[in-house]
Amino acid sequence: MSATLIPETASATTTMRRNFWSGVWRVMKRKPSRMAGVVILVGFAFMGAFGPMFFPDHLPGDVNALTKPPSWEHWFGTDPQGRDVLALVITGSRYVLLCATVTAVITVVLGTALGLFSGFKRGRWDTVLMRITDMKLTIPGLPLLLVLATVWKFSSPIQMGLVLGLLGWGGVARAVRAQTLSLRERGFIEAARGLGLSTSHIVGRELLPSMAPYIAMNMLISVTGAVYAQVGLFFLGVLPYESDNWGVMLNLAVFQAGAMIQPNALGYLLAPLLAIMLLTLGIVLVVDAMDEIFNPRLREE
Amino acid sequence: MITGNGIVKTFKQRGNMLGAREVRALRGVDFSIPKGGAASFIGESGCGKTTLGRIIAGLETYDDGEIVIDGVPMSSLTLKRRQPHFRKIQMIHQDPYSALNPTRTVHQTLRAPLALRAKQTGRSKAWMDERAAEVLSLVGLDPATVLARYPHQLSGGMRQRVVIARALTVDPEMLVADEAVSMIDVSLRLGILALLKDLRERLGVSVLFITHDVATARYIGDDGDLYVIYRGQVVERGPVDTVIADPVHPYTQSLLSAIPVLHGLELPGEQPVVPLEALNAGQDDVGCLFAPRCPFRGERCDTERPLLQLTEGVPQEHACFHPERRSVIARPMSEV
Amino acid sequence: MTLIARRLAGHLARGFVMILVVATISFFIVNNIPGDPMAARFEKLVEGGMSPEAAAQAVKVLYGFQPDTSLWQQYLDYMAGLLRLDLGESITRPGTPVLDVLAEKTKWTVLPVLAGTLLSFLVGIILGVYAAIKRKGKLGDLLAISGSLLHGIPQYVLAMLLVVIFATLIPILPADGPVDILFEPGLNAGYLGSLAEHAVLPVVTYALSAYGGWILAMKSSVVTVLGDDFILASELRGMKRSIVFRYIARNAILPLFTILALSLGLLLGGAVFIEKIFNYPGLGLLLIDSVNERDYATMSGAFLLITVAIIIANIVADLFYTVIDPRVRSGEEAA
Amino acid sequence: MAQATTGQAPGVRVDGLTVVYKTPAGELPAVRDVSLTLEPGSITGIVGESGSGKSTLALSLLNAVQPPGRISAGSVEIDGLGDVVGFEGERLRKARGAHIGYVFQAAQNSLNPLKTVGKQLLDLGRSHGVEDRRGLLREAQELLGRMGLDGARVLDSYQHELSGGMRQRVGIMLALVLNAQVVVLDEPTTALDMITQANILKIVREVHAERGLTTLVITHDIGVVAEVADRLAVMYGGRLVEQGPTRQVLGDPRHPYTKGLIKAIPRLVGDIDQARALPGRPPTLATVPKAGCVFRERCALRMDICDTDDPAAVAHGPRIVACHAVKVKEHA
Amino acid sequence: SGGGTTNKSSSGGGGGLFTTIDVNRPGLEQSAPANPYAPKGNSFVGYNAMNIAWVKNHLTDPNQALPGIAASWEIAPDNSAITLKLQPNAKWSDGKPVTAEDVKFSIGVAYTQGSTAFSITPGAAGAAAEVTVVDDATLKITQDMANPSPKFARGVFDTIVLPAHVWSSVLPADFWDKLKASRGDGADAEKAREEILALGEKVLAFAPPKDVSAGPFVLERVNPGEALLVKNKNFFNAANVAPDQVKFLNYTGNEQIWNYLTAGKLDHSAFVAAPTDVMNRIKAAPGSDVIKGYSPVAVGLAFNQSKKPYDNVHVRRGLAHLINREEVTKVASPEGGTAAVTTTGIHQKAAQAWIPDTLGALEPYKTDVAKAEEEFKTAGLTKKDGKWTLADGKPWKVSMHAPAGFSDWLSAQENIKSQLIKVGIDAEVVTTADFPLYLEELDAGKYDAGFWLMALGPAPYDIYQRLYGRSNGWNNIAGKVSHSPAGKNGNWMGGPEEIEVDGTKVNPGELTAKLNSSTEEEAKPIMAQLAKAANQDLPVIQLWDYVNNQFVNNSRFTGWPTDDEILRSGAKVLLSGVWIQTGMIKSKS
Ligand SMILES: Nc1ncnc2c1ncn2[C@@H]1O[C@H](COP(=O)(O)OP(=O)(O)OP(=O)(O)O)[C@@H](O)[C@H]1O
Ligand SMILES: Nc1ncnc2c1ncn2[C@@H]1O[C@H](COP(=O)(O)OP(=O)(O)OP(=O)(O)O)[C@@H](O)[C@H]1O
Ligand SMILES: [Mg+2]
Ligand SMILES: [Mg+2]
Repeated sequence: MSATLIPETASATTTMRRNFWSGVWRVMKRKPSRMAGVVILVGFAFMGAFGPMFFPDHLPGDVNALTKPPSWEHWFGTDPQGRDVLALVITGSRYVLLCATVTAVITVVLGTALGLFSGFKRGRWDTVLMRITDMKLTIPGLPLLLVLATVWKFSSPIQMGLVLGLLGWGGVARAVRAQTLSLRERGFIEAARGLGLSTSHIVGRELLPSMAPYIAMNMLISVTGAVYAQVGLFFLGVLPYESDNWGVMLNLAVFQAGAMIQPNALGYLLAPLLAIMLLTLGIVLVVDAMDEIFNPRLREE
Repeated sequence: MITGNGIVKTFKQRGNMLGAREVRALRGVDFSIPKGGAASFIGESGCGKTTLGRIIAGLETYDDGEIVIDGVPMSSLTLKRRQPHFRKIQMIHQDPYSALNPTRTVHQTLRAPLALRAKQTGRSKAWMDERAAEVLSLVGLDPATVLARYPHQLSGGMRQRVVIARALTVDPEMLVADEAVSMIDVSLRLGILALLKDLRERLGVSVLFITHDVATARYIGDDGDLYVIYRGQVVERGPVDTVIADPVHPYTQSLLSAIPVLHGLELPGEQPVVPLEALNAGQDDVGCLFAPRCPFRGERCDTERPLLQLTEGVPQEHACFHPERRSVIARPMSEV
Repeated sequence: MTLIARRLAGHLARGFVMILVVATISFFIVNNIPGDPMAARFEKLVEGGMSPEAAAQAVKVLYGFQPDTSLWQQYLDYMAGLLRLDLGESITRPGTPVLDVLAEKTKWTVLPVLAGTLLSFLVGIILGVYAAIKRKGKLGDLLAISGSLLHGIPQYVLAMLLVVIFATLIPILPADGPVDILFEPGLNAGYLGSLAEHAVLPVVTYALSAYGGWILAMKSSVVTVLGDDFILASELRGMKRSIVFRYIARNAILPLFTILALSLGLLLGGAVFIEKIFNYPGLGLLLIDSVNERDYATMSGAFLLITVAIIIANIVADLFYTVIDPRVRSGEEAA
Repeated sequence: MAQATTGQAPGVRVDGLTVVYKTPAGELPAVRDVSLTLEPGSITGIVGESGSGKSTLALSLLNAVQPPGRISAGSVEIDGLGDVVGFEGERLRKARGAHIGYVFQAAQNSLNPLKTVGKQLLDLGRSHGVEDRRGLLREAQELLGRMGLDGARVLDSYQHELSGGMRQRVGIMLALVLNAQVVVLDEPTTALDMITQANILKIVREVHAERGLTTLVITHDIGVVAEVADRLAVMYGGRLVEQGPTRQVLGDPRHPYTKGLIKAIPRLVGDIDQARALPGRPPTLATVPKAGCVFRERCALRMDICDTDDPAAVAHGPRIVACHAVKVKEHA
Repeated sequence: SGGGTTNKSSSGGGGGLFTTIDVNRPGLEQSAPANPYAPKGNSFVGYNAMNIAWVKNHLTDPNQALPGIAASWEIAPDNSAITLKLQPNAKWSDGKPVTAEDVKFSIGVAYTQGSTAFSITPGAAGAAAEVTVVDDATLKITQDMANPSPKFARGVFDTIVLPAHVWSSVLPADFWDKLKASRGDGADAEKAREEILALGEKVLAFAPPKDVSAGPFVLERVNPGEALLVKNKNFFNAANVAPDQVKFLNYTGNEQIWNYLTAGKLDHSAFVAAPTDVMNRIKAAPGSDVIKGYSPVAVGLAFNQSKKPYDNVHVRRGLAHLINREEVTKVASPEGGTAAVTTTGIHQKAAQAWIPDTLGALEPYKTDVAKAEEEFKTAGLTKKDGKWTLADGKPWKVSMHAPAGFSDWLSAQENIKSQLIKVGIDAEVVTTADFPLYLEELDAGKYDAGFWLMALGPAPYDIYQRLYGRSNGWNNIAGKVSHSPAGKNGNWMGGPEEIEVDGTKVNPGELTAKLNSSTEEEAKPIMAQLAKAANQDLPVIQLWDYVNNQFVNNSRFTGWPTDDEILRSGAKVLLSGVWIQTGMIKSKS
């Protein structure tokens, strides 16, 4: 009897897992825009991970084709060094996306952990943590970054992401705490406590999955936030120059190539702008599906 | 056997800087529920029923008093050590919709406590699955169809059964059912009540029933005690049928009088006590807590607080200076 | 209104602590900044043809007052100054208190931010109501998606696009500073007109970048309120549509006012990009410039002011809620 | 028991009413072919479980079914007003409140949280062209006083300052203040505790009698109906399966569902073990059978015909029952 | 956009509004004072602030100038004194005459700022010793001959003349006594110097209630972002001043100027780097023109010779052979510079004047991969898998530094990187947040290689000071030269103390110091020696020589100078102001 039961339940969990993915598939299929969003995001992920491999470490420049408008050869034209703008966008995506990923991970992990802890423990810890969070939220991010940029050399995307992440967890922590507090009041958390289930089970298996859509959404949103912030800082030119980066491209396009004045460099300006907008679009479209993916009821409807 | 002595609970709502507001939810409650027995708490909204239930289930701390579970006084243990004892007491929530995690299937929901148990007792995974099926069958659900479902795919009644099944996974000694049927369709209520009754009989689980509805209390445990709670104090306590038939506390009487009469099947009671106006929290320093609303108030009531006690000629304990039996509940037509 | 007074007192106390904390942070960050204003000026002079020796001396004149006191002493002085609302003197503007500099710059940030935010707020909530009512239809979807998208696009991207389109390709609007010098300042049509003309692009950028957010917020707020029982109840009591609409609007807008106050506070600091791109001499530009010029005093002053704005916005938002929402007013927390 | 005193109360005749909701599975009826007469000056009670269509039916009386629902067939004739189903726009709006008062299911939250009761009352008056604002306020205060409340204070309160019972009374006041003669109360006592419930029921009964109303009380709790209603209708799966004078229906239920329901109520006295649970569970909009009797899945008396034919509501004297088995028994 | 102007005066050569921009000073501020010394002050030298005279960019003579407040001057043959004759009818805009006392007062103020000729540092080269008012319009200034400088006059010319009657409060009555005291040694002198420096702060912070100008214009008002100046009727040459009004736009960045220029908004602007396409558009704007002049500056890639492998001259030479300077210039600064022909440390034009005979004999370091590889091999570098590695087999990466925001330098380095990578040398470009930090880190020896401004003419000492001065270990204090080893006292270049030139060992630092006191003729052979030394030792690879471009527009005003020796630019002086006040600029209509 028991011998037959084991494989059965094992397969039950796999079916369940398969059900989850087929549910996700269903949710995605529900609106074509979501599929488009997924395609875009997958595209960006691919671009960041593998894109640079298709190009030499150092992009060759053509001295005879400096700052050229788009053509068949160069879809978005060339930069003032005669390099292909599209290639620059692709190789530059790694920095941007890596940084954004680091930011998102830190924001979400830190924010979620603190929010959960605070909401779950309540009492003194909660008060202290939330005071800190309030303070953090009060300190304006961008100006702080500007001031920080004078002391800190953001020498790698990881470091940059680290700083952005450390600056960004406040909102998530606050929201996760609120969610935790409200979920805490739900019977199922209390029941789990009454059954003597461990805190790690309660947090990991009961609370987190219920907040998953929320956390996932925050993750995606902090990706866009990180992209904007770093690209913006590079654009302002307050960060040290980094040859492969969208923000640097924008900065150079405007302040070096004069893209706002002469159409030849417009491609140089528009390419990173388009990349940013496309990424935003992808994220907006996918965020739209988050709720339905993580909520079994909506998923299967 | 679970007993409580003088349980006191005061909620301090943290106000802004200028002092806290206190809510005295329980003011020294004694209770005792024998193994396999039953007890019911009734009282109007806000009287502290849920708070007491949660304290008994170990989900809430208490400020004073003692709870003894199977002879072990809880005050002698650290908070952590109390847990295994309190685990014997499981709470069934009022709202089966929120009592189950919407992101987890019934299987997952049952598995978690079973896994814990399996770990403690060194049992196998197979046992877990067996046991899951077993508890589901116990509550009258078909494991095959229910296990893989999410809560939203179940009806309210089924959900409440799953909640009970989940409580059964830890082999509890007592179930605390806090208005366990009030959110369930009328035609299904009795099914759940019958299940609880059945579990009492078959598994020897004692049931603590918290409700507005005295009739359901009677259904679950007509051999148990009925506790009438008023503003955190037990004002009358005795065997269910006695209290229902011959209430002596004016509060119990108005509570019972408020139960609608099924005209056509029943006739109104002989001496109904007019239902009271809604409770407005009043002073609580001196005198009988109920005095401000009491139609039979005497002078003493304003200066002295009556304690729960037995008096001569009254079979149940009560906290009233003027106990008087009144037959307030409706009588069946057939008896007339 | 003791509740309000009590809340205000609490807020002020907390805000005060907050300001001290931020001031401390910025003091220590700023004191760790490598590269000092001396070197910056030194090289400028040398470039300008001065001999290095002479340049060194000239620089010493400018920064001769650099205190030799310990960091700790400097910190205490700084904090003591703060308490007297003294932020020190701007380094690149000898003799000018930082506070005066901030005062002059603030108006150029506040006006367009205020105009842009209010504009976007108005347009956004109207479209938001529309999006909520039509949420099941294509149009509602379109509004929501376009709202999210606009909400998502960074300000500087919008600003650049607007400059490219309206100042470069079809040069019909200025993008260089706040006003044309040829008009004498004052209440004359020319000056005001010029002010308005120059404000169009920045204001539109603020408005565009914010209005998506308002649509989304208003939409979700209206949808929530529409689901509230009292709306249906009012209809069933036969209330006039206009009155019911007012009920919906008032209840839906309420939470948005809080966001409005907060975002006004935040925008003071967020104006960096727009001011940079449109050469608006406000706080954001001041911050960038002082960062570039290593004008410590101004830098931390601007940073502090931006923080204070946010703190004040927080307080205003909260008090506003207290005043307008009877549930909070009577001490009970709103859900 | 309250009786109509004035005689001017209008009667209401619901005829063949069907209300459908649009769902992913198509338009499904939540109320199907319901006919019901509210005698002038009487209190009629409708009992039914969650999802049986009570609220939908109640809303239909005001032609206020919310999208995605709509009334697809039938009529609601109100004396002195006409068929409400055909009403639209201003005419419909004026009928609501002025002729038909509605006490909302969740009366707890039926007030605008940002306005005092008095202000909302004035808004209501303005909506219905009441000139005499003083008179309106006086009337409201009187009504509230009648229900045991301090009228002036209540009018000056916000929703959150009132307790559940008080809010419910305010809801009743707002339904009556414009002199509506037909009043619909949807679950007036749900979420209130025993004592408050008893008070509200008492008020409903008294106000009904004093003002000479035609009242419809909707509830899932048979006790509530038994307490107040003259006539009782039992709803199941969108159908009225049985109706008749309260005492008769309770004392001698005909329909197997009514019987089961009454049996399933534990009682305070008598043999507790007589209580019997009803097997099965109530249908939802999606699981209501398309053809045949809605109750057959749970019915002990199920016959072949039940699977195919929807039993018609047949009158037996003052009582109407829709059951094949009952008919068979009568014929037998 | 015209309209709404407020103004009155319309004398002179035709009238009209002149629009220009001060690229050296971002952020016009409303509240800033009309104080030429305030870092953000609203003083526009050449317009509403006058120098004693306007220094020119002569190829070899640092003391050439156009008249300013001084109408003429006489320099003593031994360079020990200069006698100034003031403009006979110079007046302040408030009608008071400009007197020799005003000038003396201004010199006093200049002392507090420690400007070149008026340094209070004991022993400073070219410092003034005595200021004597000869009569109302004549002034004599003598040089402290303890450590004389050939460009003493230049230092005097650069003095801004202030209205003493407005500014009198900034200097105490006993100022000149104090100054005298400060010249000595000991504690009293030290104290006096400190007091004078403290006065400097007061000067910087001084805010005259309104602008009192001796120049062609007076400040009318400032907006955030724009300043308006109107003609000064009392200006001595007012009759020949063409515009009625001058509008200063605010400088916020190069791209903004491109924008103005392509729109034809500016009548004149100093040069800002612009990419070719933008340049073409600027030139295409109606009336737009670029006039070119000599600018005694060049830029080079400087090495930290204490770092391997740059300690080896062959490596430096190899790199010089690899870097195509033409291409670098084309990418980075097509308009603003001409590719360096040789790496002498002198601007090509000045080099032709100083050392015409030597030039031809110098190695030009033409691009030649073969030669480069030979040099590398000589240096012990090896090529593995197409990549050059260090002698010890470790990888070699040429790491070039530049301050962020210096777009032409960055472009150049990116291009050099490309060129090097093409031939198998790994390279990278690293930026530093800003220029001050860049200099600080460069100075601290943190970089392998970075861009370095050099050839700062016209004074020969200044030219070589950049190569063989403090940054290479030689400190010249009060005429005494000492050498610090690499890594000490700001010696980040770490070059050898002696270089063999034509068979003899020379000490380039000492030679450079000698230039500070030699006449033009004495200087020439020394220059030749230094040029050879620099060319063979290559502490810096000279990349391009700057060109002094000025953007002008002929649509509203004409008469722009065409000759090569435009005025000196780069200091605070606004060239167009000087052109206008001399009457050179004419209104078109
Ligand atoms: N966490 C809490 N914080 C503050 N006060 C509380 C808390 N929980 C309960 N109370 C207060 O304690 C009193 C008793 O509450 P409790 O929930 O036990 O009543 P109840 O009898 O269960 O009422 P109901 O019938 O409405 O469920 C009430 O006045 C309630 O407001
Ligand atoms: N907006 C809607 N869309 C789809 N189905 C609906 C909607 N509103 C109600 N229904 C369905 O119509 C049926 C009747 O609903 P109704 O609210 O009338 O029931 P009820 O008897 O009032 O129940 P309750 O006791 O829960 O109030 C239910 O099955 C419900 O699911
Ligand atoms: Mg409770
Ligand atoms: Mg309902």
